[in-house]
Amino acid sequence: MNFELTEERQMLQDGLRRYLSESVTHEGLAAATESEAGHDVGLWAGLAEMGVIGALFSEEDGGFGGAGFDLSLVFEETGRAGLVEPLLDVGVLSGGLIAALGNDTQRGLVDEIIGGAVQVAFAHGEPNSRYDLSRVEATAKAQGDGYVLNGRKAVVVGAPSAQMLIVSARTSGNAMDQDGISLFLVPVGQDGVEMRSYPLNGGGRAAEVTLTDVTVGGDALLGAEGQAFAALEDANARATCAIAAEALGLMETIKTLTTDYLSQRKQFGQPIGKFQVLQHRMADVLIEIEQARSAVINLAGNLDGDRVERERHVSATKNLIGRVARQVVEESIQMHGGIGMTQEYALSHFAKRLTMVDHRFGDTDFHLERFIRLSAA
Amino acid sequence: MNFELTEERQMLQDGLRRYLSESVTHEGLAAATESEAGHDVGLWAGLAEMGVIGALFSEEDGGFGGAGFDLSLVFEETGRAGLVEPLLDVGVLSGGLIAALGNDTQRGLVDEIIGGAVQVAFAHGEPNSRYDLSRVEATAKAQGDGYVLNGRKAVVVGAPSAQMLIVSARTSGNAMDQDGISLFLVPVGQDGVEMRSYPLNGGGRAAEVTLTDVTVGGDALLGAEGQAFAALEDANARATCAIAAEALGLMETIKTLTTDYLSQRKQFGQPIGKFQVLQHRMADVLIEIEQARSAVINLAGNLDGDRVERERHVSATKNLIGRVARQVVEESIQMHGGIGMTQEYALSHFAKRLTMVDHRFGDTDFHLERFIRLSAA
Amino acid sequence: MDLSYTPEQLAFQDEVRSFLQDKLPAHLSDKVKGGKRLGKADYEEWHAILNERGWLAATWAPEYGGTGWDAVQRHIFEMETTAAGAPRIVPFGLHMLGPVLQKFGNQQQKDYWLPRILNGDDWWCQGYSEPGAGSDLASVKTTAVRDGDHYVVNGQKTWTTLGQYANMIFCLVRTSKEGKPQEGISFLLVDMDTPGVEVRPIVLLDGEAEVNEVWFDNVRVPVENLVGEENKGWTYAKYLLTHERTNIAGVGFARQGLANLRRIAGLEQSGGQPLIQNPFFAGRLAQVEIDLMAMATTNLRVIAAAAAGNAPGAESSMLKVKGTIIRQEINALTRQAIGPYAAPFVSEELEAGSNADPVGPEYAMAGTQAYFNNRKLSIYGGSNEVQRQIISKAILGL
Amino acid sequence: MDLSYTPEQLAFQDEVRSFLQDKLPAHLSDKVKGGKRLGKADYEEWHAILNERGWLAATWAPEYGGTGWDAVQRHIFEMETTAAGAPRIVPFGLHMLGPVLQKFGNQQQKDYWLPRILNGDDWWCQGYSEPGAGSDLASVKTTAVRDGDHYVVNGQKTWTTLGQYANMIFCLVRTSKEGKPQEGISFLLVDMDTPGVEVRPIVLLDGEAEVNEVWFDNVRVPVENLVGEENKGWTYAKYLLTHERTNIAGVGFARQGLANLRRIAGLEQSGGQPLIQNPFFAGRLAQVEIDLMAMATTNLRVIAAAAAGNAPGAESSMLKVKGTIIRQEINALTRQAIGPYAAPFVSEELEAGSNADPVGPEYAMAGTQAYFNNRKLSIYGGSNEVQRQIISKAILGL
Repeated sequence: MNFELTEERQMLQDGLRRYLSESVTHEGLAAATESEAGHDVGLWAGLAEMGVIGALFSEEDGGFGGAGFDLSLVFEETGRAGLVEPLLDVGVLSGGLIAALGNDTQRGLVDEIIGGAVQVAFAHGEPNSRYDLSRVEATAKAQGDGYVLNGRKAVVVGAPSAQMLIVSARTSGNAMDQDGISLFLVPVGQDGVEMRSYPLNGGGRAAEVTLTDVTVGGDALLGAEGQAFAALEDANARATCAIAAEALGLMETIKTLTTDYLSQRKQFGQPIGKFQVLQHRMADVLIEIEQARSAVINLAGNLDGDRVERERHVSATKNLIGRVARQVVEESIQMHGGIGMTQEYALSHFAKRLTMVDHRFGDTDFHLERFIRLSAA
Repeated sequence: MNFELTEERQMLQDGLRRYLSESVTHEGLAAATESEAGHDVGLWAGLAEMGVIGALFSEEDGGFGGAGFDLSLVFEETGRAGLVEPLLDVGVLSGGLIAALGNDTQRGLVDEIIGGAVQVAFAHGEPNSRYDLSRVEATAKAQGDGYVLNGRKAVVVGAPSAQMLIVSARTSGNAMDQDGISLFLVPVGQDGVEMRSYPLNGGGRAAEVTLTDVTVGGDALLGAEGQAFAALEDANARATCAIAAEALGLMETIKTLTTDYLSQRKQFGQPIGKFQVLQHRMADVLIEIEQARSAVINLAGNLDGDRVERERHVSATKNLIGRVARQVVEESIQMHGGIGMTQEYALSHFAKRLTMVDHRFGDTDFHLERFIRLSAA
Repeated sequence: MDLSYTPEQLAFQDEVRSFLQDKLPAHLSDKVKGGKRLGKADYEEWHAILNERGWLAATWAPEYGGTGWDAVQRHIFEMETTAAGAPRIVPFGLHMLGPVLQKFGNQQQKDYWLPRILNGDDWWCQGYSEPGAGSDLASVKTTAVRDGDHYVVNGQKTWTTLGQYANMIFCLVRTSKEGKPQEGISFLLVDMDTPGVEVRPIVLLDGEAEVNEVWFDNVRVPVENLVGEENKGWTYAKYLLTHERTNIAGVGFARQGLANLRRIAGLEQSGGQPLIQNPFFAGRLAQVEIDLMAMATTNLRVIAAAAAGNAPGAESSMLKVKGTIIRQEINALTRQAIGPYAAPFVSEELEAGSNADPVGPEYAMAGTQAYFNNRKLSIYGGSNEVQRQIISKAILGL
Repeated sequence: MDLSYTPEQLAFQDEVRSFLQDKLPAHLSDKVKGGKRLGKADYEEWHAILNERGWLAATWAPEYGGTGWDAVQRHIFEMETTAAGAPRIVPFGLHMLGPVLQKFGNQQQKDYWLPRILNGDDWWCQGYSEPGAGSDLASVKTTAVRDGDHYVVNGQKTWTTLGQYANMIFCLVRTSKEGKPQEGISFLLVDMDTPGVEVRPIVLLDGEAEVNEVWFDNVRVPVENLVGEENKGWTYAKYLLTHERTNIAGVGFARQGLANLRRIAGLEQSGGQPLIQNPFFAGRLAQVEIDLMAMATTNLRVIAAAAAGNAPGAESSMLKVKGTIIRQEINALTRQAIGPYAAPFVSEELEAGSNADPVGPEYAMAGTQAYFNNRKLSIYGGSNEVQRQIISKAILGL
């Protein structure tokens, strides 16, 4: 039993924290969100150079990490900084899927991702799929050696800055079936791919992607036809670990902003942190942030366990993170008062980003229900 | 729109409050609970004499009240006093059922109940029925002109002091069917009726009742054979109104005990009510008690409405009362500290009695689910 | 005890309903129901319609052009207008300044300003809060120094709602530094076209610039714009705040929000069934509906007491806290119901008159931003912490 | 980062498990699992079994007969004994007085008292709290006045757990009224057979008389029973409190309670299906299980830090608060699960050795009374309010 970071991870953490605290600014985040691509080219290059993208991949995949505790370390730091780059989408989701399913040629993309040269976005969710991982209505019909793709993909985070998409589409079965889902590598410039880019609450950009008779070759297929679900679930587990860790980092920064504010801001002649009511509510917030930290550790430590145990932890952690996130957001804004609601003050960015964590990979209730189902199994 | 009591009700409230504050003592409640009958003969006679039992019945049934606001008035006062007499069981449940279903002969019992001469307990719940009103497994088989009853009845409140029982038993259908439930008047001394009497958390007594080949005549049947469910549901709605009002009264007394304690008790050199944390938590408790009062008013005012609207209010009110009760109990004990846990101090009686409200006529979750079902209908 | 309206009240309710059916423009109620932002012209249009009918000033005495309604009538009017999707009445002139002028203004001030409020000649805003003061309103730092026939005003106000539309602002200013903080405050009316007044928008986390900072740099205000006596402004300020708390429970808003939430949860699909059929979601929705049923009755009890002439005390603080909790819970559930489409943030979609094709379902953007925007409910108008303090003081007296 | 035990720790776990399998008497674990009340003989029997194995004093140094275990070993021992249904170790002599004597007692005191604790020659109880003091421990009013070779003690202690079994009590007494309240306190050992000591039971709302008042009327205590220096008792008292907080999170109890709850919810039927399949109930149960999963890891993090030599600060307060909330929620859900049979209150059913036929299901009585009894968890050992104060002080420093 050991909760200390290895020396290498400690160095990565220190370096990353220093780099982000020097490079990420409130204005820069807003500018990236305003830009059509929704990301900051310099920051991305910096992350690649530091090996941060590589830390998300195992050595056999060309990286130098890839374990649950690597993910949690990196994303806690990006969360602390409020980073809006699509690191989770490109690194954990798309990169992870290519590493898991790709043939030798396709796996070449992993090196390009690690090096920062290429961004691949993961176009999976659809307007009606909500959080149901197997709900895929986009279709891929075999045609000659290749396929013709049709469908709509919703809120594809990172798509506006990506050169390539992984598109999930159904080669067989019905909308909710786990069997019959296939993945395809599709360049964004491909004929029939249309994108509508927009900014996101909490920063960064996504796009609605429409696929109209998009023709791809057989070499675009990632993994075996119709058999993508297990890899999807695995990528989803890793992404949940990453976003939970990011949420933890966001909470840590909100905690610092709030305790600083409570100590400095005076009202009725004394620091408002002298008011016992705020002290106790802050104590409850701190307790819950420790719970969130433990939940992240639990998931990170069980990412490589057997499926049911891993997925129970996915749902337990995401449920707990969702509850704590709401409490942290609402209490921190309330304790700040009016200033906490202004866009100019840093809290608003962190609070919005943290709120949005519940809107990806299943919300609090979705995972509570899932946890019950998995526990009964 | 009018939230004032009529002059008559105001007089009843004043008189009852005065009578109970003079007659009910912590020691008397404990003694009644310890006694085999579980009630105080003198108090019961006093209530009858004041017309309190009669206030639970309409004029056409020989009473002088019987509306929802009469029930809520009486039971708020018995709750305030922490009374443990089986007034709800004898007056609202049994008396109400006899008044609703009885033939002329049987309805003579109502006068005796109002006069305080007779107590009838309602033996309906069973070891497996939990809160399901139609779950009746006890059986009544026709034999000659009469019936033979068999079965077990659970937690029959007021049975130890009753001379007569109303027993629900199935004359047809399966365990959960609404059709096929019949009610019978059975003297407690009847052959085959066995009773095990015991005290209750929060005071008073109940009994487990076992019926073994109990033979009753056809004149024991209350209402039409197999058709009791509608009357059961109606009686249950009125009983829920009564117990909700009782809960409100219990809350009011706990509020007084707690605010007094906060004002008087000193710690760290000042009244503990000076601690802002306790002030705010007490404010939340007060808000919720006002919510509870409104919920009781809502139910009392809708007791004579159409069935779905009435039952929606039954479930809404019982759900809200259950939640508030838990908060009031737990916060009041916590704010009192150790003293709040001692049996000697009055709070313990009120807190236990209030806790037990959630264990009759359906708990918080039972009614939340039922409210959803009724709202969707 | 009687939960139903009297025949007279029912008749009044009918009257309001048919008025709304006839006179409320669909383009306004569409915006309100769709959660779009309303512009100055929208508010002015609705004010004018109400004024024509004599229903604009519900809290004013008839002698000043008010309705003379009792608390129950005002409640009925609020419920009906909210349910119909009418724009809210901008409160600064009508609910705040008007009552203060009627009680404390001199005859000239009443004769001049009150008709202008009704006719929409002036758009008033509120100069109460200052940076760093929060709920501590008595810590006014903006100064007004007498100089001949004028006061010279210097300082800064903040959280000035809709100040960007206003030509007039009523302000708390410090005219004396002696005694307790409450004692040197005066109540001053300032023309915002006077040189030295500057309005700067504050963008909130939902992207909206509804509130403002207002700066005063040697602004010269004629002494006839002083309301009541110099240094007695705190009394008028507190009187105003009691009027701010009209409809403090927000029952109508909550009901409208709940209906919208129910609609959204019927449209969203989760696990192959409508979200509203998911037991957890249905449970949360039912819970808040049950709370609202009780709170609506608490509200009626307070209104009935007010109609009978009893001044509400801690009850209005209770309504504020519980009303806020309920509305914010409805906002949170709405955000939750929206699902992944809560993420897109296309501010233009919310602009009145925008024809932008929504990114997700039409309700997504407004529902999500309402969650963020309504965090303010528990902060402004006396934060919920301040309300709890009032409640505990009333019962504990400590 | 590694969530699993080392091979050595796993081996130790096995050792504890087989010891429990061999040596824990079934009649004791049956009582514990059934929620029956344990008597003096039960505790003494279990203490003796542990003492024979050398495992009684987990927090003592080996030189005094302790185990010398590190924090992880102590945790493993606690988890295993709780899971097996072993009686708890009565903490007053072993976890409270023992460490104080070892650190602050003189040689004679160590030589005399420590072996007697291990051998069960004395049953100690705690004289800390006084009526009206609550969490304000420094407001000690019980006096000890020096008279020759004795102190004469007068006053009253309260909440003395299991004082009815005790022959010895360690007390905080006031030996000086000068300076701050903390400065005049001494730490005294009192033989309860001395004339003037009286023990009176306090019945709690679950009907149990586990705690007592202890009265002192001119009780003469030999001066050699003073621990450490006169007027320095506050230092020793605080040291003792840090040891009281062993196993503060109560993870083992919570797990046991959750397993029991799951069992009950599988047996109870609602609407024709097991209660555990009811979505609301299943949701509440899952929620607390998820909280417990996280809290268990928080606990391990604190233990790992302690094993590495770091003194826990506000973390143990966090564990106290969250651990309490979780256990009380499990208690509340258990009471809820029991349904109508929560009402009967037949105190005899809970007595060890009672063969009373239970009124309802065998779990009903114990489950309901545990809800009432465990309200104490958030009150004693430093109330949760005191813990929150410690936490906020640590981070805000105000």
